Amino acid sequence: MSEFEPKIVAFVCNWCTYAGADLTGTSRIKYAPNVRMIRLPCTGRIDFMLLLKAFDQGADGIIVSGCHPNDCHYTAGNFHARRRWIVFRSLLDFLGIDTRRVYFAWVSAAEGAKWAELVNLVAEEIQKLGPYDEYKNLMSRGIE
Amino acid sequence: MKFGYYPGCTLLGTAREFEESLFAIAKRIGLELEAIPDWNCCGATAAHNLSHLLSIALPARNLALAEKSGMEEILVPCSACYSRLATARFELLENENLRKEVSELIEMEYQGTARVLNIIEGLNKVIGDGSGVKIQKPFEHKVACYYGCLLVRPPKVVKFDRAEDPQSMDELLKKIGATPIDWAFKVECCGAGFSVSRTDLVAKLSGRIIEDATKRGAEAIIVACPMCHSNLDMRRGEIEKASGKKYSIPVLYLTQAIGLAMGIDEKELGLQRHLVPVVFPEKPKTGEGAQAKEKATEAVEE
Amino acid sequence: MARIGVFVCHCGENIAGTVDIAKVAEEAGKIPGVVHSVDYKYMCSDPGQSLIKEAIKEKKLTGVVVAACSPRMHETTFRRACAESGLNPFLCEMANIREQCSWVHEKIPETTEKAIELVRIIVEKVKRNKPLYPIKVPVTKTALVLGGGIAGIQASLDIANAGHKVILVERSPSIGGHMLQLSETFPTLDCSQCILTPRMVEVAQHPNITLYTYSELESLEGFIGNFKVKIRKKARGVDESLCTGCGICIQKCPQKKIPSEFDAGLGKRPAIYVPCPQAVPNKPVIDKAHCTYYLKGKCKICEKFCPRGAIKFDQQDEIISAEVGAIVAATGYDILNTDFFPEYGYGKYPDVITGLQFERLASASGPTLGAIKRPSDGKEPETIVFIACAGSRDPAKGIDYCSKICCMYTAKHAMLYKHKVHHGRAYVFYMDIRAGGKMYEEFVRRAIEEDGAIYIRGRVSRIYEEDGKLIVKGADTLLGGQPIEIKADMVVLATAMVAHKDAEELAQKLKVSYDPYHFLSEAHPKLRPVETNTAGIFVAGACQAPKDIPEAVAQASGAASKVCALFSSDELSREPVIAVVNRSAPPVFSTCTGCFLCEKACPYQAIEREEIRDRKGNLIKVVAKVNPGLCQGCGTCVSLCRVKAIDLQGFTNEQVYAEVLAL
Amino acid sequence: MEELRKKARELLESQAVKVIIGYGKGSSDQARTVFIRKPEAVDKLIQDESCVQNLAVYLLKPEVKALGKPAIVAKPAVLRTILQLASENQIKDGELVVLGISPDNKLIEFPDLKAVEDYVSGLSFEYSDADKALLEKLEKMDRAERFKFWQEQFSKCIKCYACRASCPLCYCSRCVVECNQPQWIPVAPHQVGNLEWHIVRAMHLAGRCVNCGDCGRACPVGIPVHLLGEKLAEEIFKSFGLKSGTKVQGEYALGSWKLEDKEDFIR
Repeated sequence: MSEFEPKIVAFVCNWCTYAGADLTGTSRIKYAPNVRMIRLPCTGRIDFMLLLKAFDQGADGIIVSGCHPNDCHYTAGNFHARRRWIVFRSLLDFLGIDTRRVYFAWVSAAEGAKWAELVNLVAEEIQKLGPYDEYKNLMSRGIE
Repeated sequence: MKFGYYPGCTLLGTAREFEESLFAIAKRIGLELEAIPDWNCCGATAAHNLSHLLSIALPARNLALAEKSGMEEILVPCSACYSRLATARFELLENENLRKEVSELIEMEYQGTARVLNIIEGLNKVIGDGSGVKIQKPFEHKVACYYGCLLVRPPKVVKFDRAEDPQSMDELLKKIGATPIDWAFKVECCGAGFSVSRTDLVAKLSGRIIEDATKRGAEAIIVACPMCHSNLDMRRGEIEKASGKKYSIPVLYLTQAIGLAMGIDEKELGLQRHLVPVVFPEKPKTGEGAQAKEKATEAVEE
Repeated sequence: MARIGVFVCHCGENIAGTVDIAKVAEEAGKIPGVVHSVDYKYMCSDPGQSLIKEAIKEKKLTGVVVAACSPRMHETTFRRACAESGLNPFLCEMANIREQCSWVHEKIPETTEKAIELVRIIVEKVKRNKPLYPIKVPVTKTALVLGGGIAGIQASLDIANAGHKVILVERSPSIGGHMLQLSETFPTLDCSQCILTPRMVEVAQHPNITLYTYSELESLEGFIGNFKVKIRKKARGVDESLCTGCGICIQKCPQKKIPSEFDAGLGKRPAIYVPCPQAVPNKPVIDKAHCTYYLKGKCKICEKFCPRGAIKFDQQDEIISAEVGAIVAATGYDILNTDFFPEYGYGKYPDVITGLQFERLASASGPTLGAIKRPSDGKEPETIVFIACAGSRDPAKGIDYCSKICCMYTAKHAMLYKHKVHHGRAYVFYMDIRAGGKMYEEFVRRAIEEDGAIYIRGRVSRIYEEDGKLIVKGADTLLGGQPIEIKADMVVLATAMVAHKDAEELAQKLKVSYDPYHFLSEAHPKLRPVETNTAGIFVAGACQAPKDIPEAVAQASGAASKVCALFSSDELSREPVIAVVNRSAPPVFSTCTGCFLCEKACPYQAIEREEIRDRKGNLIKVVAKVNPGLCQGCGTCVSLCRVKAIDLQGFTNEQVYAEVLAL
Repeated sequence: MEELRKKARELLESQAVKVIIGYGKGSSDQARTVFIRKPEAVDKLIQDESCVQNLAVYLLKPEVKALGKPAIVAKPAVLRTILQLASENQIKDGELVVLGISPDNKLIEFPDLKAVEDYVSGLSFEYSDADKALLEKLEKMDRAERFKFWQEQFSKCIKCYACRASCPLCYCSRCVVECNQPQWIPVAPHQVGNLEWHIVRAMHLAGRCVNCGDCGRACPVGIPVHLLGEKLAEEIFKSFGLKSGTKVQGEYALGSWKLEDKEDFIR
């Protein structure tokens, strides 16, 4: 592999991060094109299974992002999400899954620049880590 | 009970009687004080005017040393030292970057487990419920409790008592038989910041404190701060010169007042070090033997 | 089989400048299920929309994907276009290839690749979209107004005058609120009672308004358009239907030394009382905490003298149930607890009073009949010091905010004092003068320039008594920070306005959010100032934040117009993006296991319990059910549900899963 | 043991309950479950170290429910399960009789579930020494080693779902693995499917699992699946101060939140 281009999947809430990423666009701030966004109403809606499925689909890095605490459009969805992530991260780490590849962030509707910085940072870091072969290899191994 | 102990420079110098009286009562109420090994200047007065970092790093080193030797509570009798240590602790816990910067500077980590107690807090922990202290000669005087500026301020840092109308020393003094007066100068400025450069201001500011205490019938001013003490006691001459009045009201550290109530010898409490003699006005004989006799003894000793 | 149409927009050069549009359209056409894929310069233009509408008909499309700007920009536009062509609008989605693609990347092949993938993701979603229909909720056209101060009165009258029923609940024995206590009002100095009492009478006589005084909200259930409330009507000890308000009982009551709440403690009242002569309703209540009969078991003098036999000592609290469609919270404010500033000696020195107490002193109906007299000895004060920001703008003590009205009423107080005591001296200590408002700045200037109030910019550090005078120590920060000392006869504190002590409890009953100071929160600080984040509940007046009379009235009218708008149709229509719990054929009925762990997680308390019974009425199981009126569609419950029994319409598991699999 | 049999006989004779769910002698060294419906059969009940299974797993089974009101022999882990099931609205006060067995094999009677809660609050629950050692060993490994360890374990998984069947909290009417629209988890014993199955199970039990250890014991190929529950219970207690199965109205860690929950991992 000459030049590894990481595949990054972002799960974002509609009201803050998706709007923030729109602002990145209207502000014409450039960032790495490797990211694919999945829009959900709220971080509370982001099922942990979706993250696993993204790895299944060959994602090298994942971004999960929503409203800052107290900014949630639904008042508390992000607080529920935060708890879920604390537990989920702990489990992934215990199973030896590379949690460095899962980025959690609060990006508000006003933080267009932060969104661009975040994507660039993730792209750069995942570039350094290389493709997530460990997980991808599991896909190719069927019944042994 | 055992506390870590930070004497600071004043308690070894001009306020030697503060330490003497503290030690005198400590050993009688079962309070063990262990000085922080290799303690250094708290940085009061000068450091925070020159360098914010230095003003935090100096006390931080003391805190870190205390923590290293396993102290959880450090008694800091001098209000100025207390203020510096408490401020440093507050800022270090609030600001992670500062904590890193300071820990590099002092080459030690401070986790925040070692906490700072002022003299009232410390004594309250030991004798606050009235037990553990044997009152031999109740301190039956009208007293003006003078807290000064640093003990209760700023409230978000010290989180101690009501900043504008503190009560804790009054409560403690009631326990030894004293009657605290209600007055408005509890936390007024004594002029300590100008104690060297503008003694005329000190005379004016401290003078008003003494005037009000006297006018409201106090027989003694009780302090918890060496700076307050030196201004109210040592500057008495200048105060009198500025106001043209004579004031005989003595100024005692609260540890001295407690010591007297416990029947400890005046010398042990360092009363002789004061410039204003510790003399209380003769009480009209009420026929209550004990009280009258106590006053009599005191008079003789003077 | 899905028949999806993909419409790729150039947005002029905005998208086409960096993305190879033709390639996107071509690749989109290859996605299974896509039967139509075209591009156009401006999809949102009329001809662009026509392209979509025609294709829906001609190609019998079952779904539409518009690859263009952000759905936050034009989703509504394209969904409407689809609807006009007979396609359910929720079968249309947008792929955001502008804000999140062409505008943020360079003109490189990867950008086009990304655009194609974004389209693929949305196509896979749309294949699984289901037609959705707006949710209809019936509306009960009665409003509940909580609080009978000026805001509550205004809101009630506005709604009632629009022809809707109103239930007005006031906690104290009379409506009128704090405004009734005021002497004159700034900046016109018209008498507060003179302008307010006609409104109070109007409320009492309005055929559309049911007034419950001495009553409180007990509980609230339900949702917008369909609230069920319980109101506790506290026992007055007086039968209102019999009482004529003659007032004999009040005169005869032997207990006369109770500090009057209405006079802010400066006057006295008996145990059976009306707060003031203008009270509405003019029916007394018995103060059980002070009445000799309730305390000692005998007296009953009022009962003996009542010509109508209206005194009912055994009256019990009554719970009144009602159904309402909307609620206006107008519960007002309190003034700061007086032990907040011991340095000012409030409570210790009788001549240190609050602004509200000064209002009563200055009021013609007050305890001194409008003469300015010190509470301690009844003497006319020669010097009064007014302290603005007494508690407000003091972050060290926890009240960060500005109470907003104090600058104005302090100027008014100084003015009223000078009008009554011409030779008197009025000093005002202030931090800043905030006189933003029509004729406000002019009013303050008048107090200073014409009436000679002496304004000192600085804080007061301490007040103490010496030789019968109040020594006010402060600083004049305009004159080089000089300490200043004033010997005053009276001190008036412009005490901070704070939320009611039980505002938090009220907020929890209403399930609306509140700020750290316990003021009720509006839904948006700028654009939705009278709504709360609970649909159907509105705020008016100082329960939301400190405000003066004109602002409170304006907000009340705003809230009233929102209520009227809500009542303008018989049904409410809501976006169908809500959660639903699945239902299936017996014997399963629903895969919901009834663990109800979702119940507590729901931020809107939208999860209810439904009992499933067989034909004989035997309980088979209890399962969750989402109340479509309350659910806002966050989907927190969906991620929580282990059996996947709850799903979110518009973002179903199937849809989102397909999106991920399209990556 | 005699105490228990006596109580069981009383309950059956007085018709207070219809069935006693308890332990009887098994064919191996592990006791098996018995359902005693007649007073004369109570002597089949045993109570000793061989009784390890979490009997609460039967409480929600329709076949067992059909027998009528049960009494259940409940060692501490079962008591916690009962509390957890109560806080999940699966059982209510009065629907069963709890015959508590203290850690030193004494019978404890509970008038209601609140009494169970009070009793449980006084107990301490420790992981077994073997589990503690293994947890410690795993935590000391670096991430890649841990990954390897679990992959080796999961590669043995045959998706028999014995872990699920043995779990009293796996009572879903349709398990998520059986959902096929969408098919969240590949059903075949595929490496990824196996990993995802165990992640899903652990997440679904996070904040609910009472660490009875039955899933680990039930696994025919010896995967220590119960460690996942133990690890997450630790994390949840450390992060949120919550412990499942200790309250009749317990707070579900993933269904609640606090403003001060940690977020040092969120940018």
